[in-house]
Amino acid sequence: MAMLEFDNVEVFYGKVQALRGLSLKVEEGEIVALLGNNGAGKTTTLSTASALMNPQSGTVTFNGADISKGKPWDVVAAGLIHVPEGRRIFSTLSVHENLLLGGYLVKDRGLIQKRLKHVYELLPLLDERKAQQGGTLSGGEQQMLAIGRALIAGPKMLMLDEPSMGLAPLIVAQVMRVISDIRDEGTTVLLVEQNARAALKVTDRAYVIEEGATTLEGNAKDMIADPRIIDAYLGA
Amino acid sequence: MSPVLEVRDLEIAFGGVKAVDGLSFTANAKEIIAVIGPNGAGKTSAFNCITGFYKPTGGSVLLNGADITGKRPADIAHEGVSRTFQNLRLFHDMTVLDNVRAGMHLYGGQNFLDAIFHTPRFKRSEAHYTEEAHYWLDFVGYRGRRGVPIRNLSYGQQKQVEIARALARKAELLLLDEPAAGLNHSEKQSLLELVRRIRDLGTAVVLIEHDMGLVMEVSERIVVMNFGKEIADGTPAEVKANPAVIEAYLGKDDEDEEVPAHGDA
Amino acid sequence: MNFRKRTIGMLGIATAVLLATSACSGGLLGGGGDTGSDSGPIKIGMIVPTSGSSAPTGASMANGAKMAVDEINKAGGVLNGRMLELQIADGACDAQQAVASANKLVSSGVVISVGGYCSGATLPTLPIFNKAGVPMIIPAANSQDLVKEGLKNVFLINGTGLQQSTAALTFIKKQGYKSVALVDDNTSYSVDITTETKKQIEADGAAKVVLKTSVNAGESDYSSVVRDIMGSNADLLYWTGYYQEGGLIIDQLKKAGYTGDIMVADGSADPTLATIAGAAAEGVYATMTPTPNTIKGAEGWIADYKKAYGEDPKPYSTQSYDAVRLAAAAIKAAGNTKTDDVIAALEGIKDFKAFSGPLSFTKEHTLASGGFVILVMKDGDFQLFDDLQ
Amino acid sequence: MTIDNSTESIHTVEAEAKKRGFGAWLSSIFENKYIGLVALGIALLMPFLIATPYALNIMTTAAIFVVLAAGLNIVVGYCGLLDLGYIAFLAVGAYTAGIISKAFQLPVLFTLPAVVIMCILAGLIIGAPTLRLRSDYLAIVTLGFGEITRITANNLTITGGPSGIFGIPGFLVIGDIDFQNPVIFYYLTVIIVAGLVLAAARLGRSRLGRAWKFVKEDEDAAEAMGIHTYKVKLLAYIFGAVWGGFGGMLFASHLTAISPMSFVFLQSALVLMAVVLGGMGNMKGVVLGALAISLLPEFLRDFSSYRYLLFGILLVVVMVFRPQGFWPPKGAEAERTKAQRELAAMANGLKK
Amino acid sequence: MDQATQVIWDGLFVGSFYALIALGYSMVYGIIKLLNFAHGDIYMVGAFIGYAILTSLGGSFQSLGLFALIVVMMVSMLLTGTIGVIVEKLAYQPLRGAPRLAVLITAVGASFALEYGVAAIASPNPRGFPVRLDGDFVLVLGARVTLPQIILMLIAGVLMFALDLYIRRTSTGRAMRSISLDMKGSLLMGVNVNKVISRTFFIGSALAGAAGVMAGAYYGKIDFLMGFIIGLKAFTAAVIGGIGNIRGAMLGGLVLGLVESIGSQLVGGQWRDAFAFAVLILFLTLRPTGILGERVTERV
Repeated sequence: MAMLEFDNVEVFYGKVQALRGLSLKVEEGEIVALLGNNGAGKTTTLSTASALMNPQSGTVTFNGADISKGKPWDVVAAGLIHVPEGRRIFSTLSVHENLLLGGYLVKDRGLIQKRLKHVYELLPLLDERKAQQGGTLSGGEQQMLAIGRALIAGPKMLMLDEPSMGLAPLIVAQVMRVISDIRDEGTTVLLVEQNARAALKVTDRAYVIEEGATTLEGNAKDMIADPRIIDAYLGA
Repeated sequence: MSPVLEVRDLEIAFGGVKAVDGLSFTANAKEIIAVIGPNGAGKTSAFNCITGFYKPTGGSVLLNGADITGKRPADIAHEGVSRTFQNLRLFHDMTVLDNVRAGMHLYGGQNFLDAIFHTPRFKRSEAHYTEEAHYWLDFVGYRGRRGVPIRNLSYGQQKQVEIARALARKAELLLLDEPAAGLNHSEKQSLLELVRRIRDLGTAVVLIEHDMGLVMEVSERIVVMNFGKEIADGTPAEVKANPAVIEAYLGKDDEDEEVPAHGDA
Repeated sequence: MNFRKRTIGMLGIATAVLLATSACSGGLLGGGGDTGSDSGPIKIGMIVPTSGSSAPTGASMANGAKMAVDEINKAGGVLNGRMLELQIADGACDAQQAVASANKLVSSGVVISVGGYCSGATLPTLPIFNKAGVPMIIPAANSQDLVKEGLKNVFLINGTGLQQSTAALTFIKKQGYKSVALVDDNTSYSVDITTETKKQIEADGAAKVVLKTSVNAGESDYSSVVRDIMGSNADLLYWTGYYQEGGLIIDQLKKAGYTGDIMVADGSADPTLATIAGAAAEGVYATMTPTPNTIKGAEGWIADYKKAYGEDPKPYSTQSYDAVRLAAAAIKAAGNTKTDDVIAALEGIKDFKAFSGPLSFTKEHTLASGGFVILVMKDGDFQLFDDLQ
Repeated sequence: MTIDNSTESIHTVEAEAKKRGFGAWLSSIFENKYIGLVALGIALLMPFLIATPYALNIMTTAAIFVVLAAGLNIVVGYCGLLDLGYIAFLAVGAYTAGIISKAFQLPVLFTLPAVVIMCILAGLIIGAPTLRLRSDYLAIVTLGFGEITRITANNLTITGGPSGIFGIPGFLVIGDIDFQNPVIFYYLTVIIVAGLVLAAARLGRSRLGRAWKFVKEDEDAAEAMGIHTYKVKLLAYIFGAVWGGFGGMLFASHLTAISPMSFVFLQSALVLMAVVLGGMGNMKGVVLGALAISLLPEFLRDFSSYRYLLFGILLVVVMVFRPQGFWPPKGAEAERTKAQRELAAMANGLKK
Repeated sequence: MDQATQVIWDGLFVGSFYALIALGYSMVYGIIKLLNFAHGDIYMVGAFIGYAILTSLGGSFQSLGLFALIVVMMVSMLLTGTIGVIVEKLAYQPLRGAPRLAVLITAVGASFALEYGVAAIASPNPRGFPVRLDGDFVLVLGARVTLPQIILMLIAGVLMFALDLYIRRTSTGRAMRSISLDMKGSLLMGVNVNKVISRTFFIGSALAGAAGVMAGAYYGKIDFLMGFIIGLKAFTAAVIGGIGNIRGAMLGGLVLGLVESIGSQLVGGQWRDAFAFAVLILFLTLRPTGILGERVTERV
């Protein structure tokens, strides 16, 4: 059984259809990339998975449970954590408070402390800036904070939306390294990227979305070489 | 004859961080200039300085030789500058035609008394607005419905409407902020052709764009920015060959695949 | 198509409005006031506030009027057994509402009006009743402005601000107060009294006005005015607003250690003043027309009132009671309900037995004798202190 | 020259298209006008059905309320500026009309120029320093101005203090026709109101009206199109003020007495409610909203002390089921046939 | 000099009431950007609930004085809090995502319903509050200060301090702040936004209810329209402080109290409110975000 599964999902923004019968699967332990152009439906896919939007038709299941009519907090409680596009750091809250919010649904204080310690080890720069307001961090630091915040929630699966956006190449590389580390610790990852090559380097499998539906699916290594990718996605 | 747009040592800082730090370039009539650079390089900030949304902290912007630095956006629009926005800034509850009519605000041709009494002058000017709106929608190749609110349109159509609105201003200088973002391959091709037709109207076009293929193909000159600084300015061929550009823009060592610098340009 | 539906909807709404309005007024084409009819019940109109902050007073006035109507009807009505019919309309102490109500009463064919509490809301109703030929006996509102226009149909049965000020001055001189603070609530009625009192005190010269200021109604904290009064070292405060704020000011003033005396005008001469101010209200004087509590032999009346409405009568219950009785008397005297005859009858009234004493009108249609007396608060209720005779 | 010729030729084509008359565009325009006329017709017929002073009074009051709602709709509905002190303009208009007409014993109509000037001034005074504020702050500042206006009226001698001004002369007398007669005054009010509503609706469909809507939707984008957002907002304020002033003039004339009690915050809230309830930005909806808000409490009069309770509950219920108001702006515009578009394109081609 | 300290003390005292009510305005605004016009009426309802409890208990409670009052205040807080939540559920929640002005109308509607609902149940007559806090004053630096005043200000201070701690230290408090910054972001943290909004209404309404009971006990009079003007004042105070900002609301309340007090001294009672609003307008034109409000940088 796939961990996250979309089956023929249709989503509308008002009258505009964003997803047109999208289907995909992410197996436990995998790291999967979701590629596509601006406006192709990548972010909508993640928003649907995290129940920010509910589909008109089709089903979304996470660990076998139907979440297509669920609420965002139920999805978070189930362990599916979404790191949104643009990071959405709470700007006037401190770094520490941002992290604590990640553990909003975790009732066990000891567990939160343990995870905090782990995140501060994994991302030491956050430890240094603990008391600083989130809004004062640089773009890369904010991205790390967003990922750290998601880890406090204890994700079974992490969905990252364009983590490399607006970051200098060196920082992008760092972020990608952190993502690999997270996967190595056993967390399933769904990665949305516009930057196809960077994404394909760290992922196992990939889907290409065009106009609200998946048009290509395959092994990351094959896809790098697939000319159709260039065609469909890079628009040669 | 002075260039349509001349940017000299432009600078803008936000809380000590210089988003644009010494940008200089010119754009002439019937010329297409591209401003490129990685995300966060300061391109949009530069656009906002030129169009008056930000007050530059240094340097100057000249339009046809006249200093327009630090004027209000509306005044700069009056001077003859038109623009589009990075994330579509259309009037969503209004119709396609009304959105294009926004670009014609400066045409005038009627006052409030005309409007209240529906004078012939008013009717003439409204008819004129409508003709123009249809004309520019046709010009950008918009084929959708025109009496419906913007929110019913697809992304590509909205992009077209935004360009039509900017064109309706009949400005001497047109700034396009990422016009190709979100477009599919064929839409990009028509955009390319559209930008050329706009240039042929006699307009100076400056565009920010990520799609290298399009940039290399359409632009006469390219200005490259990184971390607020201008690192190169030249023809597409010159820029492509510039090692500083390759290093800063595409990343060091094996990060060169970061941004697809493909294409045949 | 959508548009069609809307059109139909719109027409539907319009029709509904139409039907509802015509149902309300009950008349097609020119169903104007029919003041002159000489059979069926005699309609008496009364505008009092039944919503807004003065609603309690409005209710007590309505009760007083109802009581009089019941009594008269029980005794066989007037003009050969025609019954009185009381129509009460909300004035909300708001000009616009009062005008709407006045028109409503005129439309329903009232022949005489016995309402009017807030002067500000009563003023704009004058021309409406005037034009419709409806005589007005105004029981409570007493601003000078009401009679300034010299309208023939307007009669005040409450002492005017001027008369009340005269009473206040008499009392001030009698008690020997030297410095007086005047505080109003910035409404027309209240400012009328402070302005007149100030004029009279200054003309007389026996005392000095050390403070004249206003407060805003509807608040709880009046520490600012308390400070002003304390600072003015007045030995008498004369409050001319209503009891709601009056009670608060008196309480707060006493808490701040004020040792001077306090007097209130008729708008505050209500036992509720003591409910609000508590012990602080003890010993507060009031300029007021006589009320059942202060009149010997009115105990029976009070008992009847209590029995009928389950509460004590308020000051203006009697005024409205008298207004209805006066109206009936005038109609009886006129022999019909024609405007001019009723007005003439009212002008001819001599020593009508009202609670406030024998009642007759001056040329200006105000009370010939204001009949103001001084009450004092004792054990939570006002009692007669000085009849100023 | 070519330009004129070409547009003219298009007009002839349009005229021909009109004769065929089944296009969505033409029919919708036709129905648009139709609906306004139906409403006006009903308003004009009402006195033939019910001519009691009470009915005439509440209908006149409702009509005056419609003008206020139309004026506020310019400010809130078109331009998106939240104004919680709109009643101040009614006060300025009413007091100007009342003071001048009483002092010089002039018919109220003759105070019109003064009313308009005073309202423009009031609009400038209130608008100029505050229009740069964000909407919520603008709301409280306008509320403050509304209260200041009322308090000032309450404390000045010229405005008659708390008693206000009474005995205001009639609206106009020509020979034997006294416009103060309730029926005549009702007709006069309806005609003036209809004119003002039409004018406001037409403004909304003009260049200025579009500019207001652009500013409401996206100030930055509007600026980029060369629209001076500040000037345009100030204009919305001034137009709103003038409409309020007309309302005030009718109000003073109708009641013949005005006092500060009529200009409390609650009144501002009621006008705003009419606009939102009807459908912000759509003049027809706003008229409907104004009628509902001004007539509903009258219909609820029989519930006496419960009427505001019912009124409150009704407001909540209506908004819960129809948050965009009864009749929001439609958003769609007439489109032309392809043939017309091609012709237009040709005409433009000629011009280039 | 004496007069001056008196002016300041009076201003601060009434300001602490404004502050307590302004908090509810500010919290609700911060989270759902709603000007909750019914908030002042919750204060009124609080006073009436206190009244109802005290009168139904008869005379026995009154001798207990302050302690009894605090217990009654807590019960009233619980009930007004619940009423606040119910109002939110019925009148505001169905309109989430609707145009902001639509919600404003339901707020006015709810305000009418509360006012006239109470008038219908309890009659429109003003009531004398059964328990009164009386006490002689002492002169402190020339200002008359009474024990009840100090007690009430202490209670207000404790409530505000507790709220400040709650907002700053607890996870719900953090969630409230995060929602006011970014609703969508908060959803992704697993914050049940509906629950947190309910809780915000509960706390804001409870504080207003507490203020209502306190006002009843101190001023001695309650009536069904008592919430209207103080509601407007509290709204003004919240804006002065920087709407959406908790500490700003407290500060704004005190500042408004002072401005009014000073204004009445300078320009006379009849002009006091005009003065207060003029100061407000001047202040907002100079500093559009209020005392503690965040500066909003213009973005394109």
